[in-house]
Amino acid sequence: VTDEGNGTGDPDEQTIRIGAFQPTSGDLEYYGQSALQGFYCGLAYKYDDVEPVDTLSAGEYTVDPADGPTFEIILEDTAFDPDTARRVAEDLVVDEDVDILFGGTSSDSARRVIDTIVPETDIPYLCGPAADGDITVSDEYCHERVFRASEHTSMDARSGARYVAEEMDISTVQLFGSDNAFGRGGVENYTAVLEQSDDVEILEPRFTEVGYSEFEGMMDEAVDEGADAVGGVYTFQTLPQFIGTAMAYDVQIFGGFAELVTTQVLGGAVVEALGEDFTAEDIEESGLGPFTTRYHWNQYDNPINDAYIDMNVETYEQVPDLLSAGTFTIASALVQALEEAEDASSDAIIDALTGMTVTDTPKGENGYQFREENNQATSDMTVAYPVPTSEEFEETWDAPIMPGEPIETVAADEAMVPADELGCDRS
Amino acid sequence: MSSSDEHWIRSYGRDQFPHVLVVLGFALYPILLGVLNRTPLASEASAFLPGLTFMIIVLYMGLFAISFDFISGYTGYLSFGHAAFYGTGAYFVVLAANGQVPGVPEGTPFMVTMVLGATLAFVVALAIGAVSFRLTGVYFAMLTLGFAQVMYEFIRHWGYVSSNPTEGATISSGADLSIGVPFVDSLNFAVGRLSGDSFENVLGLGIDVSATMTSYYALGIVVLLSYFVMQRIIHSPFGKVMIAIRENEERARAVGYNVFWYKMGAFATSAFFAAIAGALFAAYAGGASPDNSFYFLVTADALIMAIIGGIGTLAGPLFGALFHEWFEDILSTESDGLSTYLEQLLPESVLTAEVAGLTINDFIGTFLDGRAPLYLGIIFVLFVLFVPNGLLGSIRDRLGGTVSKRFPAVLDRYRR
Amino acid sequence: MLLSTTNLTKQFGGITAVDGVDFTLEDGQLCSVIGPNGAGKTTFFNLITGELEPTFGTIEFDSSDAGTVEITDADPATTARLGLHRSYQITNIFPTVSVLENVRIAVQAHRGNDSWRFWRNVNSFDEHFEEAHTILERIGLDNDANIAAQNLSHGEKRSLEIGIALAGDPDVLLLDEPTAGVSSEDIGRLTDLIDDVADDHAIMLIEHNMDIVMDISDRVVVLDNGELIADGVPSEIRESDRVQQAYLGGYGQDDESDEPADDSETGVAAG
Amino acid sequence: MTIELTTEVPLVIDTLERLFQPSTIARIIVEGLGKAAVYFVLAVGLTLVFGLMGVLNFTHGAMAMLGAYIGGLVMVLSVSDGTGALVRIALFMVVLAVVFALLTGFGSAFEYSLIRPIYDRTPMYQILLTFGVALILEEVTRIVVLSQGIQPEPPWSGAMATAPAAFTERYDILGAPIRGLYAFEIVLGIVAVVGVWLFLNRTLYGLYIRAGSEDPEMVEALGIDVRQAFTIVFGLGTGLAGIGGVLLMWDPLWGPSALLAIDVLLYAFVVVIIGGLGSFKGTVAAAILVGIADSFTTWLFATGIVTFTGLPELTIFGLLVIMLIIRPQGLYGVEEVGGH
Amino acid sequence: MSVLELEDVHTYYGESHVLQGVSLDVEEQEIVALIGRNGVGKTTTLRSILQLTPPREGTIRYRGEEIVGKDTHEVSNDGIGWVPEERRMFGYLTVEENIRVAVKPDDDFEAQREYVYSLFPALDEFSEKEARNLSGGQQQMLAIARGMVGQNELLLVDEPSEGLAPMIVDQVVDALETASEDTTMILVEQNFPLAMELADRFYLIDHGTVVESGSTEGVTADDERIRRYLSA
Ligand SMILES: Nc1ncnc2c1ncn2[C@@H]1O[C@H](COP(=O)(O)OP(=O)(O)OP(=O)(O)O)[C@@H](O)[C@H]1O
Ligand SMILES: Nc1ncnc2c1ncn2[C@@H]1O[C@H](COP(=O)(O)OP(=O)(O)OP(=O)(O)O)[C@@H](O)[C@H]1O
Ligand SMILES: CC(C)C[C@H](N)C(=O)O
Ligand SMILES: [Mg+2]
Ligand SMILES: [Mg+2]
Repeated sequence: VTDEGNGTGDPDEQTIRIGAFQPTSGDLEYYGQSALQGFYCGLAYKYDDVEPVDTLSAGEYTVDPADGPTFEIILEDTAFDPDTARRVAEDLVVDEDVDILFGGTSSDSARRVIDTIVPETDIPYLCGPAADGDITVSDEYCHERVFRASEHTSMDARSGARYVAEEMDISTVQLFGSDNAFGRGGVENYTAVLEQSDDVEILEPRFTEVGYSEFEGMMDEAVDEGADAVGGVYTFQTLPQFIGTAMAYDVQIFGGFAELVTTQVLGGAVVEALGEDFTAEDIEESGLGPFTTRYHWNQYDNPINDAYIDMNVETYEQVPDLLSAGTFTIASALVQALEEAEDASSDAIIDALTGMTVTDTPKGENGYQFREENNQATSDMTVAYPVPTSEEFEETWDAPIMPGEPIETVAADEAMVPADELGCDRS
Repeated sequence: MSSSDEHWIRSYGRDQFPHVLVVLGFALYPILLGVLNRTPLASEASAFLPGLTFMIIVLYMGLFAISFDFISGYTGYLSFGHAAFYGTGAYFVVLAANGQVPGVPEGTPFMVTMVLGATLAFVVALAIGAVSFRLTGVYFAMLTLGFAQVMYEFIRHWGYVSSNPTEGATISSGADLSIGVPFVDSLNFAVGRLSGDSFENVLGLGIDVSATMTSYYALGIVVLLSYFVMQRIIHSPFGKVMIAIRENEERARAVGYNVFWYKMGAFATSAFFAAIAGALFAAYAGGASPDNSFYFLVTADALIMAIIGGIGTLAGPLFGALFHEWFEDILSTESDGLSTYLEQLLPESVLTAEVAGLTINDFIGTFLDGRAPLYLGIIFVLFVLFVPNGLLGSIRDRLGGTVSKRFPAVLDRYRR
Repeated sequence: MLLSTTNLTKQFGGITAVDGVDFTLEDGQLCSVIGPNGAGKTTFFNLITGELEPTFGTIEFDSSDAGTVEITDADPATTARLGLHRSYQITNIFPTVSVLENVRIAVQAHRGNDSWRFWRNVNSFDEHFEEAHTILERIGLDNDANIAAQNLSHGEKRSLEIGIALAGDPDVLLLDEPTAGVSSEDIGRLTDLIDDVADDHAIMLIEHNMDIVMDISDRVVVLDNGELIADGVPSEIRESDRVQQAYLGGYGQDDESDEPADDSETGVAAG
Repeated sequence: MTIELTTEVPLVIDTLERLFQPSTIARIIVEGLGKAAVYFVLAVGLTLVFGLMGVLNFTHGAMAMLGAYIGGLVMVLSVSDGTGALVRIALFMVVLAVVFALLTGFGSAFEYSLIRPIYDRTPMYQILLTFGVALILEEVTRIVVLSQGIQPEPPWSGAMATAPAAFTERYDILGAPIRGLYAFEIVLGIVAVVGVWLFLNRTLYGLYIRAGSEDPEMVEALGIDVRQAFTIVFGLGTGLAGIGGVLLMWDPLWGPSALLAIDVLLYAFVVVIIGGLGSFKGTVAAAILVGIADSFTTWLFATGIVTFTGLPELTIFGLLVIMLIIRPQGLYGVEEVGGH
Repeated sequence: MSVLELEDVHTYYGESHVLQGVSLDVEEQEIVALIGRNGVGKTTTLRSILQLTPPREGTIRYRGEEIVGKDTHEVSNDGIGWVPEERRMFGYLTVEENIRVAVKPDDDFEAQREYVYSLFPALDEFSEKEARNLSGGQQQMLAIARGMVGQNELLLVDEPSEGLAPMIVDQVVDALETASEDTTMILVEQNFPLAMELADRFYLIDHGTVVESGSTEGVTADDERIRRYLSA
């Protein structure tokens, strides 16, 4: 790890090799790109004299701030495929001997890497924006060298469920989820919270294949059983079919607000149901929402966020997206760690990151804080209804709908999995 | 009678000569790469030559494709469900390594579990064959595909393999799988790029053997042995019966062959080696998932490799695999490739030059990165049209032709 | 008794192709089976070799190495290994492999477990090759040994048909119209071949070429509509009115007077 | 394995009770027929090309995919919020015609330029060629679609949105709420059956093709331009695939998506094989069988009696395996064609 | 003017040079026999005329018009019919369907079918049977029938008597003779006497070239010219 010069001494002369692996090709390249946008902006924000890297395709990039170490970023493409992710992560460690791993967009990829790569090396792995809760919640995956700033599905679920349970008058909830760790994990968390409120009944949750499209029968069943609210833990591959069907029923639909691509698709479903020129009211009446959001540009109002939005629009011609806040933060945290640490050795970085309160984050100063137990950064979440995209953002947010004003902000400690429910404890 | 003994020994020797060359080629390749990387041609090399990691894929996928060819190319029965056996081998070693296979204690040497897994596949093949060999042609192909897909669905939802079966199972760290002589540590070499063994300054020659190289050679040995076993069978009386079945099953029966059992034997054998390939893959990759083992597109890959290499020529599929992975490598950005190369080579001005509202950069991004399937499709079509007998097949034709040439006509049974 | 059938019957849907045939073949006999097209001759062969299963009736075979066995429901492979080998009316060979391999693979079939010796190279079984070559010489295709069987002309393929059947070292050889499409002059050679084979094999011969039939048969049986309507030495058959109107249609009566049957006429009413 | 099929007797009885309610039966049958209609249209093109010509056409799914996207495009461009149901249906018919014409042409060109040269080779090579072309078609489609800012993987909801409300609404049949689209699909299915039947029985093409797939040389020698016949039939097969695609465009269970390239192909194969190669009757029967089986398992899954998520896949391939085991040559296949 | 003229025709299978300059011509209404040993190129000659294996050199004129390079179906529609050796049934088609394929679309199918059945009653019996289930001889009849229903002006017949029982052979001979009243014919026949009986003229082929030709009047197999090439 610590190649010459990195051992000790003034960080400014050091070179930090960051091995990044994200999907930068194929249908889902957008995910990788928005993750990278966040990371690059995070780095650039910390130093006044550098710009964010503006190419988002695989290759080698150097960020060399005057008053900081030289960052060499080797970016490999995963094409959103776990096997490729594993292979390239391996390449990065073995062939490029990087000091730090960063990446993992699909939770499958992240978990594959944690399973097969992390145990065999001793460098820190900055995981994200993979959103599966288990990565930091279940002891199967959480690891002292794996840090995640990105918000995850359990947080969606908890903050969403809490709001549903407390603020809305519903009696019976039917939960749906994709039949994989992502879906099952999410559903578990919804259930966990909803169970606590005694005036909400939860029906046996139903799981389906990713991309399943025949929800009608199941919705009929649910309604027969008296469900007046449904939640779906799905990615964009299934969400549109699910929402599309659910909107035809007289039920409250809740879940997590997604990133641009899914929102486009979801928007499509909304247009399909409500016609071209719908209003915020139409949506609310149709029972769609409210949704929780991990981060959206218009949910937070603070100088850092403003600067970030400008920087992002400046460089990438779009507002920062759901996945970017977490990666912005992890970059910012890394820089902070290098500043705090007396040297750039893995151990030093790991020590510095552990339990760190990250100063510069899109959710405001000290907006994220790493938990000792599982190296997951805590942060606030918000709840908002989808609204038609306003003129202001037509250029920079290319979807029919966007999150409206937050109707509620869920404090970090509310949103996180309570310590006593954590599968792992490293503190 | 000695005279003709010599004769066939000599001819056997002639058979082996090309093999020697090929084996040498594979054996020296890593060294060649190493050397090239110290020359000015380094970037070209890493852009246009298959990296070692891809060569390892060539080894196990090649073996899989060979096993596929063994049944499909020589008996003419297309085994569209072959991935099922590959998957069986892969999952067996993974589960065994995690001590999840009843009766197979944790820590059983990989060599042993590999053979056990292959034997299991052998048995499974007998079961599937018993039903499927009542059919011929497309019906046989579809039935085997059917079985494989059912197994695929099963494995994807079988909670026992892991907490998250759709994603597959990984070998718990610590259980490093090594290839060599079981129970003789000095003759065992752990595979895997990270968990594998590496040797510095081997025999004091100043040569360092990385874990990757170790894996490459270790897998190579197994693949080589498997190949020779299958090659032996093809050149044996049994192999001739396989070909006779391909040529005219009815007549083969009429001259006294109980073709059913010959087909079963061939099918099970090919399943055995498919499983070996799967086991090697799982050991090297540290796990397996339904989609990279049991899924029918894995069979499709073997099919492509077999065709490109030359179906009905045992070694052909290996070259098919080489070609296939080579392409994957050049077209993927993994450890550099064409697009990375271009981006480095071409000056910024060119890259950002607009051509019909599309910069070269966009072009590369859209049409090169991760678009290997597109170009493989094109290459594949060209092969089918112009090199029908595949790489090796065509070469052998030049040399007077062997089985490969005779494959056509055979699958006429696919018409009815 | 070498081969015998009792009440052998085969029905296809409506028609009865073979109808209660009782037939016994003795050692060393050359027995021709004649009859109109569609009489059931080929079906009769198919029943004996197991290509078809009889609707009723039984078949018994006295195999040189297995003794007397009932083979009524035996499959073709079994009957072949017991020593019943046949050639086909419609050419049925291994098209894309060499003429030699066509015969060799048939030789290998009756060499016990050789075929399961997957660990040995074929080339180490010299005796297979020698036997194959002997047969190729016998059928006059030795020069074409290495060309692909499908590239033979029709007549050459007919010879190969017989070669493959011979290679099985049969106790009984069943030949289904071996001379069909063979040029008249080669018919002579082919007939000699059959005659020669007949010395050490029992043969059943389906043939529409009456000269051959009358010339080389020890015995002739006639099928008509699946029934065995006549059985005897050639001369008897030739005279039998029943056979005359069922099949021969005048053959051997008037043209007797014309010219003495000589080579030039070999092939009258043959194909 | 997560098949949580509880076997407590009461539950089984309860299941049967629920099954034998008229509403359930009605739902299973009507939906089943609707699906059957779709399956038929998807498979019939393959029956022509695969069953008759013996060319296992791997591009079939890709062609359906093209049909779906082209159809979707035309609809999206021509339909606005205001457009009434009838106009939409009329447009749909136009689209059907257009797509059919386009793909028939495309298919013929494809056959003429790429497949014709290799008929003299074994069918194997035609399989492989079409397989390669399928790869290319799918990839290119993905690139194009993506470049238009449409996700190729989840169905293209924009196109699905153009369906008239009457189709997405659900009507009460014997107490079972049934989507209007099913009726439409059943009608189109019947039209397709009749159309193809007429083609096969009122023209000699069916005969020529079957003969040609056995011995093209002989057919040529009888004065029939068998190559041209193949081109025409292959074109029609492709055109039918396109129509199938258009049908999927409005179907919430499918919708335009790059995934069609594989999904349609697999379903069509299974239907054709279950029906028996080259048998038109068989294809109809198999489509109905698969359709009903599908809607039945869907019901089982919806009611939560079976919660095994792999059920749909398992249904179709399970059906295939069982069919081939008990009746190797398929429902109406020729004995010898299947096995011995 | 002669119906068909072959001039120095050379035909190959891959590299093997099978027809090495065949020249022959056929006059209106006559039956011409091609004789020769197995494998000399008789069938290949017929295949060359039909453009199934187009000649590499030489010309073939049908009614004065060059047909080399035409498609087989065009040649066939010009009125050249074929009765192939080894029958070439469409095995999975019924007897009736086999005939249906052979009858020209614009022709009266019913009539033609009846004509065939009157020629070979055996076929009538099995009209619904798949051809592969016919006996060898029955298939041969069907093959000949197919050649006769195609409104052909020139019929190429390859070994018609193969596998036929003596009585049937007589039928076939009659059939061919009737047909020949308004059809010209090239006949390949191994049964030498039969060939001589049917044909007006003969061409003797050996090693891919015509070595003898002339009227069949009184020609027997022991005729010196013939014997030289035929007898082994
Ligand atoms: N597989 C079958 N299915 C139905 N009918 C059949 C089948 N095989 C033969 N037949 C019928 O059985 C009868 C006898 O056929 P077979 O082939 O035995 O005649 P054959 O004596 O060999 O005639 P040929 O001398 O013309 O070969 C014929 O009418 C034929 O149509
Ligand atoms: N498809 C083929 N490929 C290569 N050679 C062939 C092919 N068909 C025939 N031949 C060769 O061409 C020569 C002439 O064949 P052809 O069939 O014309 O002979 P023929 O005179 O019809 O003989 P027969 O009387 O046996 O039918 C033969 O030597 C044969 O081996
Ligand atoms: C009867 C025909 C449909 C058979 C055809 N050869 C096929 O492809 O199966
Ligand atoms: Mg017969
Ligand atoms: Mg011939």
